[in-house]
Amino acid sequence: MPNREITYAEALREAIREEMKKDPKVFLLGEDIGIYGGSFGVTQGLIEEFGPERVIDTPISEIAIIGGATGAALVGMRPIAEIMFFDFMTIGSDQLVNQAAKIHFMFGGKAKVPMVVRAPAGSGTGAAGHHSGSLESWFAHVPGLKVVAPSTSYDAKGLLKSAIRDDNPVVFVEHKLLYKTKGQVPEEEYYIPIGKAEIKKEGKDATVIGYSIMIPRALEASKILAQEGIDIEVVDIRSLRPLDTDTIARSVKKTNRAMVVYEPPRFGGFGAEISAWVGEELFDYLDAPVVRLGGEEMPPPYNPNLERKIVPQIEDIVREIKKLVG
Amino acid sequence: MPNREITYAEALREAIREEMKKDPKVFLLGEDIGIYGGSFGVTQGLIEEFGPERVIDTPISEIAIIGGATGAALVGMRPIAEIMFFDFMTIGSDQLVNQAAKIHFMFGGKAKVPMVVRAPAGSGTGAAGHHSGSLESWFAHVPGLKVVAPSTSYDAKGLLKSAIRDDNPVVFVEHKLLYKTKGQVPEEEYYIPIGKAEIKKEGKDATVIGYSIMIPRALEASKILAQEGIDIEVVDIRSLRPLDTDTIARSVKKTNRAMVVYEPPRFGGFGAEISAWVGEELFDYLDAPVVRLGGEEMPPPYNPNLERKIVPQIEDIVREIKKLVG
Amino acid sequence: MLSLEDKLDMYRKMYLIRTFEERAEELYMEGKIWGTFHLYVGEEAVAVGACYALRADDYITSTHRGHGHCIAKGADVKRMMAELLARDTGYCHGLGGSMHIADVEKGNLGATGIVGSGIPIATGAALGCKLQNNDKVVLCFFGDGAANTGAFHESVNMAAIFRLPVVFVCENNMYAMSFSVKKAFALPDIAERAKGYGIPGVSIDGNNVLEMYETTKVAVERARQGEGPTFIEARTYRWKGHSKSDRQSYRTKEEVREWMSKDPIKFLEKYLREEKVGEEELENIKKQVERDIEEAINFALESPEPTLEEARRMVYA
Amino acid sequence: MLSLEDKLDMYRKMYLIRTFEERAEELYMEGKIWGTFHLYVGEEAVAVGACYALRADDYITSTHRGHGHCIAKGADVKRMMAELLARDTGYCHGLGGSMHIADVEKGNLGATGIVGSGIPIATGAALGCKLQNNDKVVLCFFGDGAANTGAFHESVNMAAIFRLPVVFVCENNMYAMSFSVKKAFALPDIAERAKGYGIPGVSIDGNNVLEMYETTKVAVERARQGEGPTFIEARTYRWKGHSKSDRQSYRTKEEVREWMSKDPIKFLEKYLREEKVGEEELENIKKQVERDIEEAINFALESPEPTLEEARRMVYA
Ligand SMILES: Cc1ncc(C[n+]2csc(CCOP(=O)(O)OP(=O)(O)O)c2C)c(N)n1
Ligand SMILES: Cc1ncc(C[n+]2csc(CCOP(=O)(O)OP(=O)(O)O)c2C)c(N)n1
Ligand SMILES: [Mg+2]
Ligand SMILES: [Mg+2]
Repeated sequence: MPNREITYAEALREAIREEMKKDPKVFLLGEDIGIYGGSFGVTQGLIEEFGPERVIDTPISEIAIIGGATGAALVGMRPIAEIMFFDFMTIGSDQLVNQAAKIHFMFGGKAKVPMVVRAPAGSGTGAAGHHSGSLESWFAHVPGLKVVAPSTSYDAKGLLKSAIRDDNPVVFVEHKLLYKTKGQVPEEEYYIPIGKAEIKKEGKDATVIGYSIMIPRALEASKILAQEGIDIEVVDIRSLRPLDTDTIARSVKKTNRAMVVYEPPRFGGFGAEISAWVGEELFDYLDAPVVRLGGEEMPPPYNPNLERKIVPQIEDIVREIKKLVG
Repeated sequence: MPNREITYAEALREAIREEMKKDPKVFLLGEDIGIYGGSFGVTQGLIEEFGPERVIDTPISEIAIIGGATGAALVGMRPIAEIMFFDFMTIGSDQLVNQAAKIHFMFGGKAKVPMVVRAPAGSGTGAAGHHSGSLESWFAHVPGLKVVAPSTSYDAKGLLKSAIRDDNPVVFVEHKLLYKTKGQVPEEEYYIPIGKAEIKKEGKDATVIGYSIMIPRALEASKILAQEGIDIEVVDIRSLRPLDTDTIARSVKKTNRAMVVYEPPRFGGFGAEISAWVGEELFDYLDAPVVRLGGEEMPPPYNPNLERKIVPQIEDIVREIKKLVG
Repeated sequence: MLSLEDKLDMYRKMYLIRTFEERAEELYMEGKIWGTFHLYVGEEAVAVGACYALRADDYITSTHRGHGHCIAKGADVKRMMAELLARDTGYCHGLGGSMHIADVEKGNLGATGIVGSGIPIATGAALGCKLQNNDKVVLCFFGDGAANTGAFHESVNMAAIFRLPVVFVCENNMYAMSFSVKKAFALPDIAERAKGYGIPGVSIDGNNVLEMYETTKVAVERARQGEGPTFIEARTYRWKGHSKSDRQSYRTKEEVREWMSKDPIKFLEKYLREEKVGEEELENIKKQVERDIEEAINFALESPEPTLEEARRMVYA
Repeated sequence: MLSLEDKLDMYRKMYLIRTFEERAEELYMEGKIWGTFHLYVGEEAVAVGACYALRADDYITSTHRGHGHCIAKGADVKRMMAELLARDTGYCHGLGGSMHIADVEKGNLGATGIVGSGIPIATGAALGCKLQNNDKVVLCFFGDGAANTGAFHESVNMAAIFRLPVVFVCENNMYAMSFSVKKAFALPDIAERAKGYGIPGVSIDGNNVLEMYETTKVAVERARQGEGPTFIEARTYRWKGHSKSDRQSYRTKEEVREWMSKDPIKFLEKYLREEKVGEEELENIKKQVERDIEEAINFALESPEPTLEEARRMVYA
């Protein structure tokens, strides 16, 4: 099979297209996903291929998009809703958290809600405080939801296909800066199970645990660190809920040092859960306290220098790892 | 001064009344807060005292309640919004998180948003999955917000008065099961600063860190444990954001053992932040891993036995402390 | 056209709702039911008339005040009562309680405790039906209070522009808790709202089960033909307090009494008598209903409670 | 009544908005402006006409497409340009950027990147004014797309029932990104929406600055008298792409050209010529505007950037 490199956005599109072809119950709804192709181009060409019945442009109505997906799922469809920016998830969060997530439980298992809510998260595009957020920790805290945040084209495709097939509501966190990154994706079909972490790089001196955009940054950092003789292991959790603690445990038991890295404000972010878990469950294996590297405690600023500074960058990972290992 | 015992609900009402008398800019808005007196009676009598201009009954419009409070605050008022159940905060969360919390920052400090959003949280009343939630971890993760969750009448009054006076949006988390609990509250006026924890009971064998309803439970547990010769210290953080890590550090440095206890689902809850912080910053002082006791990973069930079982109770604290200390 | 049998069945259903609730209230007073619930007493004609216009395979969405919708759509009162008593045999295995009963097999997509939140779900279900080309209609119940939520607005507009097979039934019982519709709307009729979405809107007597049926029938057929949603305002009244903890200081006893004189069950009873239905037949219906409810209570009381293990299995599908 | 001076000032403001944006677009192309922004070109008459109906101490709320509102309410283009260039001297110290400019001193309560989210804030501000008994009015700008958000619905209803001093100006520029109003509404005029709230609604030519002014004036006075909100639909057109990354495949070149022939600036120019304003006077105004914008650009380019320490201090008041 020849190696094939496609972008993260293309990988997502392929996942959607494959599942739509396979299952007529799968359809898309969201703002400007039709002829416009989605704010980040993920759905480009799909309305031409599948028609406006299955690629549904909606008004600016996030409540009705998420609630509508929930209702459609309840009667047997498999909707994929696109929320244009993760920040707007707040608007539909009642439907997601109080309805989609709870229906299976509260109805005593009599109904299920197979749906995916995709949303571009994160800063780095100069879009300022209303278009740069990453509230994955909110949804990772909600029983009934699954939360996924892939870092590569390969994972994006395989996880999105699994999310579409999942019988539960899945929040699919895409990072804007990843859309144009390329990665190898085979021609043949594959699925990646939700809830499985992956070691993106093996190493022995310390474990860096993260997800989404922080993985390529950690991998870049690992190259710089390697030049200084520091060999880090990079664990890409990929799924936030359920979290693959087995893989985390295996890695930390080997390296005995852990760093957790994530983009949103450090305080109360999802990295706190990982750090807490490692500290609680792997206490005896730790040679040093867990290091938590998160975003600064402020909304994403517009100014590009500041925007960059408040989020962990390669150099921050390098610096903190040196402290941790040194 | 004679000792005076009043309920948590009465303490809140006193705080509101005192601040309304003092400052004509303070007003209330929310559903059924007027003649109905609020779903839990907190605002009873206030419409009679201050009139419908300052105690404003609204339609069922959580977006407009929180957004309206934000707008009123922007032009110089000091609104106190009541959201009838914490679960409904999701509906107005965009206004709270993207507007109220960010305005001061995004407008470069040119505007401020002094407002309080009060909401009854927590389970224990048989109200099932839509009326028993506690999403304080969501808001504690948001720079620009402050989050407070008092456990006694005294704290409720003093903190609410400070919240009303604060120039930032404050989320005020009230626990339904606390409303009828009584506590000493002096006649004379006082304020409790936001961001200060309090040691509710001194002890030497382990530190229990918590807030809201978990504090009375921890105190009850401490009595049972005392009979077995275990002497725990109970730290009531009172404010989640900003978090008083100094007080936590002082206590854990003394006891060398820590347990964090909270009601919402354990995974990704606010307790993760506390546990992570203790594990990271007090690593060398810990004789054992931090224990985290949180709710089960499910929506609050209607059945009363299950409802009770999924949330940390006195006996759970006792059991886990014995393990931690033993 | 409704036959006399149909009308007798309507009568039975309305009486079943009333009896279910009156007995549930007693059980609550006896401390056998936990939490809170919202009684539909006085509003029975809305649910029964509207659901009568549906096919068995059509859907409804319900509200926190949902017992009536549930029974009208054909639910088994045994399993409803078991749910109120938090038993494993209840519709939700005792996990949902009064505010969350769903009966998906009978097409009831569930009650909800979040006011207004069923409206997007009904709209989405209608979208699902349209995509499946299955000829089904969704009937969405919600209150006057719910009509002021953002969820209402986004959904009704979406349903209108996509011409979805959904009928919006606004149960205007004059109050949202203590908040009177006179204060909540700057409009005489909530049905005026329909104009803002370009869909038909009608305001009718929700205590007249026959009018309720006829109006809904037209809307349902319109929806089934692909002509899109209709907004029906059904004017009725909640006899009891909002929930189990309501001092009702926001309304007068006279107002309540006046509306109680417009009892929808009495109205139908009168009509049936005029149609020459005998006293005995009505009595028999009532007795049977009362027996059914007692049976339901016994069933519930004898049922086991759900276990924590079971609850854990319910979180994910 | 507007004097000729007023009309010349309107002309200046409209041209100032246009020039500001055209130069900003160039700076963006040159890579000097970061992120994205939303151009108001073609819609200038709406902001200028509406704001002209306000007192200096009245308030507005703005949108993601906010440059026009900002300038019309009297902002300093130097500080606006500095904000677009992410400088410390900008209105938001470079922390907000184009989508978040607020000019609280001049009564602009700010732009927002979340569509519809300014509407509750305007409503709340109007409530604040009412409680302060200060005679001020809030003018709330939002797009056709925003009219389909839940935030719109809850706010307009609340403003209506409380008779708040707020004027809702819906800038119907025919699209919300790629979504045409023809698809987004099952209504001919968005102003029909007003009926659902029991408030007056009018649909007017938003490219006619004088009509814009007159209509808003009536609504503002109504609001000031305590008679409550008005809904104004201003029909206009966005000449440019939605934001800086729009291929515009959802509309035809002909449609754009047709609307460009209804240029609101040309319209006012023609009117002024008919009022015997000389070519030279118009030219002078334009030249001065162009000089002002160049000055603003230089000011911005020479300004320092904000520091992280400063940003940290901005999180809490
Ligand atoms: C979003 C939301 N806000 C507030 C409440 C609290 N609440 C429960 S029922 C109710 C009144 C509902 O009024 P209406 O929609 O007219 O229905 P009714 O109770 O009159 O049948 C309120 C305010 C809620 N459950 N959900
Ligand atoms: C809540 C929300 N949903 C989606 C978006 C993405 N978005 C930005 S502007 C826009 C279109 C807005 O349309 P309209 O209100 O008509 O204003 P216009 O851009 O035409 O001036 C959309 C969908 C957003 N910013 N906020
Ligand atoms: Mg009602
Ligand atoms: Mg528009």
